[in-house]
Amino acid sequence: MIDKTVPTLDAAVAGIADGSTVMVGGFATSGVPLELIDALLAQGARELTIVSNHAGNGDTGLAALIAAGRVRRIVCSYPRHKDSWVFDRLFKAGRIELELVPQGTLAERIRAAGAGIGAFYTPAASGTELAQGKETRVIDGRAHVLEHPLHADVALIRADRGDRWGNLVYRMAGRNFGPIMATAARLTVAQVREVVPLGALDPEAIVTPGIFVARVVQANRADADTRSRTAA
Amino acid sequence: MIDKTVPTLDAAVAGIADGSTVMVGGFATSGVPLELIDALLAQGARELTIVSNHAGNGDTGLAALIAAGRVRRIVCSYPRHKDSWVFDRLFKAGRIELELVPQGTLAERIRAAGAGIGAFYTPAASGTELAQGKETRVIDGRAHVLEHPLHADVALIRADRGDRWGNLVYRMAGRNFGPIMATAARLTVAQVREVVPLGALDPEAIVTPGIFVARVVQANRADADTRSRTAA
Amino acid sequence: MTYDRYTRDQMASRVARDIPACSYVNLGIGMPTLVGNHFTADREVILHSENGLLGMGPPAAPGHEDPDLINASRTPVTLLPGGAYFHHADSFAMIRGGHIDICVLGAFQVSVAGDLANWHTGAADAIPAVGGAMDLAAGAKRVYVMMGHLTKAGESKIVERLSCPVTALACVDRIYTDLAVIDVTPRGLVVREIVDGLAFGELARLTGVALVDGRSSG
Amino acid sequence: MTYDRYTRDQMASRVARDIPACSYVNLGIGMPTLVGNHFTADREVILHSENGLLGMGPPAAPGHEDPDLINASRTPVTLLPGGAYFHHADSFAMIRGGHIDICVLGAFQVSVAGDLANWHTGAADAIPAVGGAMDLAAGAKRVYVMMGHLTKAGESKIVERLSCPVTALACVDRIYTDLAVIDVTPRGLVVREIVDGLAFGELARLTGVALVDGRSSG
Repeated sequence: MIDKTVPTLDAAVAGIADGSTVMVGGFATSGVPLELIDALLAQGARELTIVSNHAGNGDTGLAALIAAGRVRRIVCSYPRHKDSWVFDRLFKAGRIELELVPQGTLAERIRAAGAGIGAFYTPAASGTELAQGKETRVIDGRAHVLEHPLHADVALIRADRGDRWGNLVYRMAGRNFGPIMATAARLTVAQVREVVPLGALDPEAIVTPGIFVARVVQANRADADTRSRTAA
Repeated sequence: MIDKTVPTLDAAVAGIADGSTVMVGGFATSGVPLELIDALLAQGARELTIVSNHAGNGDTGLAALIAAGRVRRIVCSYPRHKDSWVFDRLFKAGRIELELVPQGTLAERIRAAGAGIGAFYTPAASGTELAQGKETRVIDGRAHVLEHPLHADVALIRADRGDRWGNLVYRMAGRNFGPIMATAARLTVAQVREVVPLGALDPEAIVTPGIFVARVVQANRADADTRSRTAA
Repeated sequence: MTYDRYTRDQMASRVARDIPACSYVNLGIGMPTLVGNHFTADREVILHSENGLLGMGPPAAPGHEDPDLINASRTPVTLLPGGAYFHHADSFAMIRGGHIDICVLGAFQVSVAGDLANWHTGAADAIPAVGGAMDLAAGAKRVYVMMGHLTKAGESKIVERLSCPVTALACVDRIYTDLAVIDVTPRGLVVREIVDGLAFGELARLTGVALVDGRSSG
Repeated sequence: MTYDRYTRDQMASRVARDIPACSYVNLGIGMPTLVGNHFTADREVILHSENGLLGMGPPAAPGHEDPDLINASRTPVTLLPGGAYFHHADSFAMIRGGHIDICVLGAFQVSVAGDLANWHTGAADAIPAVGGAMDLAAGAKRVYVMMGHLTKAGESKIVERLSCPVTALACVDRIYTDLAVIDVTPRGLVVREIVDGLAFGELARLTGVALVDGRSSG
């Protein structure tokens, strides 16, 4: 029997190796797998490359992981924010590398990795600093930039509900990068508000089919202070 | 007020010009916009290029349109079937052109058109007849073929329910090419089993957001013999 | 000669007036979000937010904020009946695929050719952040810019050539400033409207690039 | 020397036995669909159909067919609890992206290098149709072929070089025929199993290409 649920957050992040590329879902306050990031911090993996839209805010979550010196490099679209002081400090000190990617190109590169696309041409960033050194091509009279897929070893995402096959549905704008990151990583770990019985999710409304998910762990916001708990 | 519903099938296909490229959704018996195809036949547009997975089956729908000599060229993955006699006859007589595209490449080229991707590299068809004359590139040690987007003037698709903003949900495997064709055409026309009030579709489960849809017409299978009827 | 600059709300109202009913519109971070306050419900302008919303409604009422329902500026918002959620690749497919009718963006500079600079001041110690700016500028059918006409130092933000890093080339269709409304056209920058009390010649002097007076042509 | 060829059902059962529990599997049009009859429910092999189904169940019971619920072979089917529907681009993203563990395909020919021909006989008057064959052959993690060992004319379908048009190069991992089970490996074609009563030498003679006897190594 397929059962992708794992009982604890520790089990959910077990085996993530030093040097891994880890995608982290979420956009600002929405859809952030905060409990999984905390578990990764406790797990101890180092020299990570993080792929995420932001570079951490405040002092928790991704910012805490960065502050602990675990992140060597970050690939994101929007690192700067009024509360991105942790990243700002390390970046200015030359202690973290940044690959800045336009948000739509970031999303499409992640999708391309999951979809087995070798590379693609996009008009975004054409003629800008962010296209420097990249191959370009004029298609239908318009300049395009060649972009390559972004693969990951691990994706940490947050969904609303999940089942033992790994099927997921999200909540509102919390969906954001979760569905595409799930397709692009060798090991996708989803924290969900609720594990539901197989068949409880409407097959017309499943956003991430279980084929993309390796581990599902129940983690409620209310339980953010206890990293280990049993899945339903 | 936005109201994309139109009262009749005739109104749904009004203005489709001779020489148009028309995408037609459906896979075998599922999700075929049969009533819209019948309406297009009655509407009279000629010299069409059809983009569809099949080239018509039996004597109805796409096969009838082809039999009436309206189709100059077809782009599809699977024209041959035991009941594809209409296409077979015209193809062997040299009266219809065929561009054969692997099914996944067909889907991705349609998606690329909708997503503004200038071109993409896929490993599918590499080293085969269907890649002849196409640019190739080795990426990460693997041969890839460069493929270009497939745009259309019109998409005719079938969904299950729709609202006046053009939001759509589908039914089972009837979804197939509908959601991607909707994004790739300048004029997307959806026939639905039922028009529902705005807000009746779950925003978490809408498959095609209304931005991709220009016209929605109610057409029940039971009404296939009457081409004109009033939307609810 | 005395004149009052347009306030930010006047600018937002002016932009809103130019957006046809039933348009699909993305409002960029900062000043452009104010435009959303000036649509009347009967016009049904449908707002897109690149973090995965179509049919975005007004900001959430105090006490009804939901951390999972925010716009791209991180403001808690609402969703209208008829709205939909989708993931980031689908959201930017809408943008890149040319499905957004109008995008309203803030800017540091716009050139006479319609080149846009709005993602990075270019300052050596600034941490760069781009977000969706390049995708929006390259992808929307029409790009409108909202910005102050002059920098705090009094320099024109409408320039012959950008000195700030480029966001996208030849993408801006119309510029709304606190002094004027200006179209970017093949025959140059055409002034459509100037604040009361400011003469065309003075606007041209402040701007420092060639302007065409297009006010008579509507 | 007498031997009985494997029946189609025996072949299907043999393939099913090699598919680990919890695998994601696509069964191609024709003979491979028979494999689906040989999974037991407790193993939870999850079937993918490229027309947009994951978690496909058995064929629909007579009288319960639904034209909107068919597999890629156009057979009315069912969906298991836990199954999901998706569109064609997402479906082929699963295939092309390497998410399908095993794909079982029919074939006209397989070469010693694992090149596959299964979409077109190459006959001049044949109407070509490719469907998802090229995407599946190029995308699945492992490609298994099920076919008769010999053509009706008695020629081997396992060949040094394909004479039929290529579907994908170097893609086949294992071949199941009515005479044998053969792995495609860097050291050549390795025979894992032969029908009772057929000697290795006779199989090699019928096949006409170099074969390695790998039966002792399991």
